[in-house]
Amino acid sequence: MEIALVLGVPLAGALLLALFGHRRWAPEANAVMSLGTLVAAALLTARVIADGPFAAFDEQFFVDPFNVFLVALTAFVAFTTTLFSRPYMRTEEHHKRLNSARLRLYHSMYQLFTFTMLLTLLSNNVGMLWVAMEGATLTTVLLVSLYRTPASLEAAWKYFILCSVGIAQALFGTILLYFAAEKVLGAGGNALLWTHLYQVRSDLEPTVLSLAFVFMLVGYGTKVGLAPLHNWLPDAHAEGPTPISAVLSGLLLNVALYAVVRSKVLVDGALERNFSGGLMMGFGLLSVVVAAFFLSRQKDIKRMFAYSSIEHMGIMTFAFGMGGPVAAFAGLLHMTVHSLTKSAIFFTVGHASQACGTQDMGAIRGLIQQSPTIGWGLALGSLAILGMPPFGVFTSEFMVLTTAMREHPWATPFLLVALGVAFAAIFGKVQPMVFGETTAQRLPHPPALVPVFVHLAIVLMLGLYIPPYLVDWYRQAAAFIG
Amino acid sequence: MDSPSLLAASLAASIAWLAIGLLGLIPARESALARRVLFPLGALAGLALAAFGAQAAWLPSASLVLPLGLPDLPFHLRLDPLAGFFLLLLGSVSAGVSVYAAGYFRSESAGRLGLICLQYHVFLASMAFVILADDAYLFMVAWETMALSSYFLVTTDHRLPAIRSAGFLYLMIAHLGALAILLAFGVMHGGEGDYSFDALRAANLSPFWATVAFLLAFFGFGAKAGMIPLHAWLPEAHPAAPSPVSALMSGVMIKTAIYGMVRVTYDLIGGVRWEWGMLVLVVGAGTTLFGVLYALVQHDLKRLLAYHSVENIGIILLGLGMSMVFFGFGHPAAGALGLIAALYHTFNHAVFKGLLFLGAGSILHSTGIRDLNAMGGLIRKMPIVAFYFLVGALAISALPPLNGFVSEWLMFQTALQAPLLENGVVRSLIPLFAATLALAGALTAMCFVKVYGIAFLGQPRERHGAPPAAAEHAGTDAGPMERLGLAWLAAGCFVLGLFPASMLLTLNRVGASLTGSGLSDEALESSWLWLVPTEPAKASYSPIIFLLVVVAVVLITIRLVRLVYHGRVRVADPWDCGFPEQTTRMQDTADAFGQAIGRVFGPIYLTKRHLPAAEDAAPKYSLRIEDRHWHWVYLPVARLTEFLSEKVAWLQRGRISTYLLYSFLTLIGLLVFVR
Amino acid sequence: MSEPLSSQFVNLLAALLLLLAFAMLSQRRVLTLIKLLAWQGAALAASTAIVAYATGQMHLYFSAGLTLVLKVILIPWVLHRLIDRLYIRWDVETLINIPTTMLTGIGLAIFAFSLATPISQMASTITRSTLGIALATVLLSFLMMIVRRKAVPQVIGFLAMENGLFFAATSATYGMPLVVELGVALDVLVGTFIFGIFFFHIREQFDSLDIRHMEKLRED
Amino acid sequence: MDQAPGIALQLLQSILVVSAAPLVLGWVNMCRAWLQNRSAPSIRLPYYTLVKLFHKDAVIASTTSPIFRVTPYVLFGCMWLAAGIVPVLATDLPFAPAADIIALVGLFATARVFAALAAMDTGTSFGGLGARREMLVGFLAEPAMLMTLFTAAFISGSTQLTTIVESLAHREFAIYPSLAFAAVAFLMVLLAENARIPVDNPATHLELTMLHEAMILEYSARHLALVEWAAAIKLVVYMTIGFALFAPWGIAEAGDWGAMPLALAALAGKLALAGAGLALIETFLAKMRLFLVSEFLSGAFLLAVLGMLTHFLVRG
Repeated sequence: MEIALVLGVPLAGALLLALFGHRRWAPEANAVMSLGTLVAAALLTARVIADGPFAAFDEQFFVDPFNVFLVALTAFVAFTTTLFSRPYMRTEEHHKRLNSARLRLYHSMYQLFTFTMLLTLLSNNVGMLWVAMEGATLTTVLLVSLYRTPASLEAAWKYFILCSVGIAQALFGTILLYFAAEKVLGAGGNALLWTHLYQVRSDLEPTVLSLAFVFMLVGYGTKVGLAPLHNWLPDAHAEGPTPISAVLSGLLLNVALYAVVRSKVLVDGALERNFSGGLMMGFGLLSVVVAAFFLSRQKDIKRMFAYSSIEHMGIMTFAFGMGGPVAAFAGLLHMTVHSLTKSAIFFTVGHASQACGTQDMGAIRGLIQQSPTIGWGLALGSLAILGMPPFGVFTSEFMVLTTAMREHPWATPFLLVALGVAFAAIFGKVQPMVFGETTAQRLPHPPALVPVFVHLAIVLMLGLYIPPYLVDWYRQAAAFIG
Repeated sequence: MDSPSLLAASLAASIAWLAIGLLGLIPARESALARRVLFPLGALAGLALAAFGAQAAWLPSASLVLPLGLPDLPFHLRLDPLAGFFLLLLGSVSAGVSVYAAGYFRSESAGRLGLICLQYHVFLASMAFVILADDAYLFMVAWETMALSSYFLVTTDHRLPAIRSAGFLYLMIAHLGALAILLAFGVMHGGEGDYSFDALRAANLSPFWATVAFLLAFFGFGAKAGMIPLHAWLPEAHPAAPSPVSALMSGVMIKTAIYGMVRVTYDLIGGVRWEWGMLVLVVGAGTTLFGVLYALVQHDLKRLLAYHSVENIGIILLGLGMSMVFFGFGHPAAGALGLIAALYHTFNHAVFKGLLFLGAGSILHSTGIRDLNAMGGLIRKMPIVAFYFLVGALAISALPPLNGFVSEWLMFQTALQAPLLENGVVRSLIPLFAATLALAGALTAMCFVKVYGIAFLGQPRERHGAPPAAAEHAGTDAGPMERLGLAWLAAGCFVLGLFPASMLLTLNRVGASLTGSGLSDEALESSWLWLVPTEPAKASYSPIIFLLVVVAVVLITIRLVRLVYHGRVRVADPWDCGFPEQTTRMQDTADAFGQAIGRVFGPIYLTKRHLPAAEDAAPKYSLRIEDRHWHWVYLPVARLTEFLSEKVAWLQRGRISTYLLYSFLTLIGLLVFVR
Repeated sequence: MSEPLSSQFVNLLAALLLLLAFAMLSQRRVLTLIKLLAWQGAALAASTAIVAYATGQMHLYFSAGLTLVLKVILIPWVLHRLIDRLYIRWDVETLINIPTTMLTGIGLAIFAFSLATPISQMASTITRSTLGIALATVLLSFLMMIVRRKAVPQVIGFLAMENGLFFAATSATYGMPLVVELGVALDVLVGTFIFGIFFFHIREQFDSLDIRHMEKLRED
Repeated sequence: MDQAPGIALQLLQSILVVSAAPLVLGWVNMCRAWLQNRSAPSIRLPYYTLVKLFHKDAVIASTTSPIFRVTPYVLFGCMWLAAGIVPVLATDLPFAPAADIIALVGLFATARVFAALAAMDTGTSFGGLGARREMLVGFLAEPAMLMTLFTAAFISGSTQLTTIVESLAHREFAIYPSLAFAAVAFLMVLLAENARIPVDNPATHLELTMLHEAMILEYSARHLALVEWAAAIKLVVYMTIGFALFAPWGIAEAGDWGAMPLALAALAGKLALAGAGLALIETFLAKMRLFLVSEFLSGAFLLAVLGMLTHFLVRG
């Protein structure tokens, strides 16, 4: 029931806004629908906490600690993003960068995008998971090109082609998985149901599964943004509207990583050696290092934070690759805090670039003077994302680094160099934007900074104290990821 | 109080700091709240903390676990003698600085002062938590919070580009160091994911991993302490910060790095090796000499003081290094002496460097200048500051009977234990480090003659024809709160200098609790008047008697002179060998004072000199001395990073076919790998 | 002949599929490319139908019908309309010359066969020997996307890749569960429409569908 | 009060050094005059000078602060104290443990710092110049002195001068190569610290060369008298330190009052010899360029460190 609600509300929202998305009250409606989704997700979460994992609708959907936590996170960030998008999109309209027809597309697609992400997370059918994931690409590709500028079109085209091709590989992987499962579970719908696959995972054919994992890793990994499959990511983040960058970075990447981790769990059951873990660690490490060195070359503020997302997805992938209760816990925590922090950063970045009229970091100066909240938001957010305690990003990095030092000491020099370079790059660019003499103008609509500080407050809290129920939640999910 | 309640009280004092900081955010129309109430309250909390710490040094250790932090690793707190000693340092120095700050920030607007108040007290509290932390996570959180809050304090005047870049450099190096420390904790792990210090202590490391852990920790803490070549942030950040903050950073914050080094090396890793000690000694000697030599050629007062902090960190490292060598070779009594000397110097430096930075702050506040070349004759405008500054200057120059001398004396005594060592090479090297220390001490004296002579004595200097800035602006001496802060720290210089025996006993207890061995019984039995590191026949020093005799002799002299002398005095213009037309521009400048040293130690400096030509209509002489480490370490690293990032950018050439090719090749590569 | 007739038919159609993939790789004209795509779809539909007949699986009939409607009729028609509207009939340029591409393609096909052989031996389906061909088709389409310089052939390559995937599904496992097939088909359809929209937007902005114009976003 | 004789001795010894210091200075000047074929002034000339200065009116520069007026007393007091610490006649000095060789060096450093500060206090070009040069000499001389003392400390295992003397005087005769190095270094330091040729020329006020004299240009009358007197004491103290380290024969032991006359005679003899030697050096050497001074003193520092190393290398 709650599942239907979680999926139904955004779908209804998409329909509603497809009809009325150009009205004056559309931004509010968007926020209300997202709030509805959040409430539904909260109900779902409450039920999982009370009753434990369950499946529904002929086992096509299921909820366990792993995905319910992502559902809650997704619904929450999707909601706060609508709060941010309200003044942001109005300002964009005010600046004549968008017209009402585009806004209708935007609002409708935003809801549909939320829907596809939630569908990906909740789907028990590995095939449907693929379908929903491709759906997420389709819904966002038009949002990336919303401004219809040459750059945005180029970005959207690359996003579309690369992700579609990538995800086609994941379909091949899914077919191979089905092929292996069919032998154990018999033909038909059950052989693609994750809950069933999980139960028989040790009986699945290892050769096939290792091949399947390669295809799925390349496929979903493209969406995660793992180097060298990441090339679409900075373009799409930089050229789309900022709320979309926020949800892409904060949510979509998580969802894609979720798919990778789900595949990994199955493969680990079938294979003796830590095949999938090794691959993920390799890709994770490569992404971290590559992204770090890219960071220092950036001029566009959103592009820079997009690379930072690649870096952090690399850290998570590395953490999940290492496996074990601590690393998996760290990976999950990092998903949470990265999602919250990065979206908060994009909120402030959005307002900052509107206030200065550009995304060029060389022209954004002295935010703290024009608007202390934007300035502090950006400064604290950046410091948080760079792993400065007492923010929660540090917590997970602490666990990842210490575990790595214990189990894979060879990897730590790379991490050390990458984190250092990333720090120099991002902080060196953020500091002059925040401090100094200002170039910012007053915004026509007061910026929505409540979401920023709510996100940062949660991240701060997670750095100092993780509530017990959240710990249980992470632990159960981590135990299951292994 | 017993030790658990002391720990709880210390925790309460630290939390009080946090609370005071938050109170600063209360919107106020005037800055009076923060100035009149909050900063003095912070000083009281500091005093309380110092009292708790002093008691804790004599009690068994106590621990506490807070229900915060990681699920597997809640916040552990522990108050043992070492932590007690550093709390004493933090509390007592910060008390003086807070009182001073209450007077110093008088011209800030309310909003800004509120923010400063928050950052300042968070900074203090985080230092307290660094000292109290008993697990890797809380330690790191407090450590980085300390860096972060001090970064914001450094960039208080963020409109100046130089201050921004100083802040950036500071936080950058601090963060790199923190990562190294984090990895050091990672190496020291004891069991699955348990990073409480108890677990780290229990962990049994192989010599290789113990050395890796030590090197990482040494790098990480060294970055914060300001040892070469990681010191570059220090002379940039300390001048940039408001003076009370500089005093805290130089006085206390870099000492937390010493705390970390001692904690990790002696306590957590344990089993100190003499090779580590040699490394520390070599780095320490380099840091000492380099710091003082660069200090000598500075003309920005706060920058000069910052380079002296580098030097003093080097001196502390020399003490630590000698201690480690002695422990490594199995001479615990001499090792304990070295540790005591290092810790004593840590405290001393905190007190006199705090005092000097506050004095510099008063000058800056009163005259608006930091450039020594523009100062002069301040002793007449601000006699009280001049007096306290003199105390600080004499103390840092290691002149008896003030406190700087005591710790250097202890260092020399440690070095004189060298004949105990069996290894011939090490044995003959230790005296070399003592020679370094002696040289540095004499150079420091030279430098402070320069500082004091140029800033406070003589006449106000003209600068490029403009009216003497110092004379024009300097109207006022420090206000009452500022005076109180200065007096507190100056008193500290005297107390630590005149009553070293009780401090020695306290530190002996600290060392014994860490290493299980202390000084010989003979050393401990001597009375409070005498400082006896080994046995009375070998070495002793009694500052009180020393001072009394000096004072007595001077008084007798004055009395005797009075007997024969009639007492007539005439005041006249200076004679100056009979040269006519004296102007104030003919006085020595700071640059001139450093120039001789620049010549003697030429190759150490990167000197850029511009000499005017003979027929130049408007002759101009300029001299810029740069830190060679920029060219040796920092710029190559920056260039390497840039080079690599250029190469990496090649991945992203904008062509979609290439991107598809990457995916394709990745896929094919992995498939080949799987087969 | 130990293998049943249906199996032989399927093998024949698989060979045709591979041949078509190679043909597409070497084809320079857009219109012919679309025709080849339609033919590929037809072969796919036919083989699915034969498998359905041979195994009596009803959902495969449905799948065959879906393929026929979507890939033989609807999508080629849409593409036709598009290039009519956009006036792009001219020859297709490639980045690498065609013989080199073909040689690479042959290498890929061999690689795909060697990769698929151990797996197809585990399969129990009558069509198992065609898995290698399916993989080869996927990889060849991938190669085609890499070497093409214009937007439309790239999309055609993508659609050909989808064909290969469908073929893989039928050959290895007699097709995916129906709901998944439907979902995938929906995605492909929506994707094609979005591609269509994109063609217009790109054309509007760049006056050309040459993707060389879209190399501005880069690190320099 | 078994320490009473010790205290009395200590007082006696320090008063002896203080009062005899101008005499030694006079002796050195006399010897030098003889060596230079001049007719010698009276050996009591320094006393006459002091008396004369004490009776003049003091002139104080208007630009100075109290530091300027305090410094002569501080200098004098420091030197007096030093005279009390060094075992000149006997090793039985109850106050000696209050300050060992390190403190002694610290005492000299304090005096130097005050002298330099007072010089800068005048705000004149020569004052600053003198202070700078003095510190330039000091920063090398001071560690060299310390290292010299350390060599002796390593040999005797103590930093107490009294213990060092007892230990050195009572060891069976042995040649210490390390002490030879130390002795040369000490001699160089002595010349530099007491503003003697070749480092400085106490007899000139030539602005290009003067070091010590440049610092005290503004002093007059009683202040000047105290400064000059302190300088004379310093010379004697340095000489007696040298005797204690390198020629400790004849210094009376604790409680041995009978040896006192002998000690007094030995001291007089040694001072006379040393004064003559000093005059000889000053006659044969010429003053160095300022920047050669730093090389000269680096040499002293190096020799002192070498002496210390030699101690370890030779021992084992």
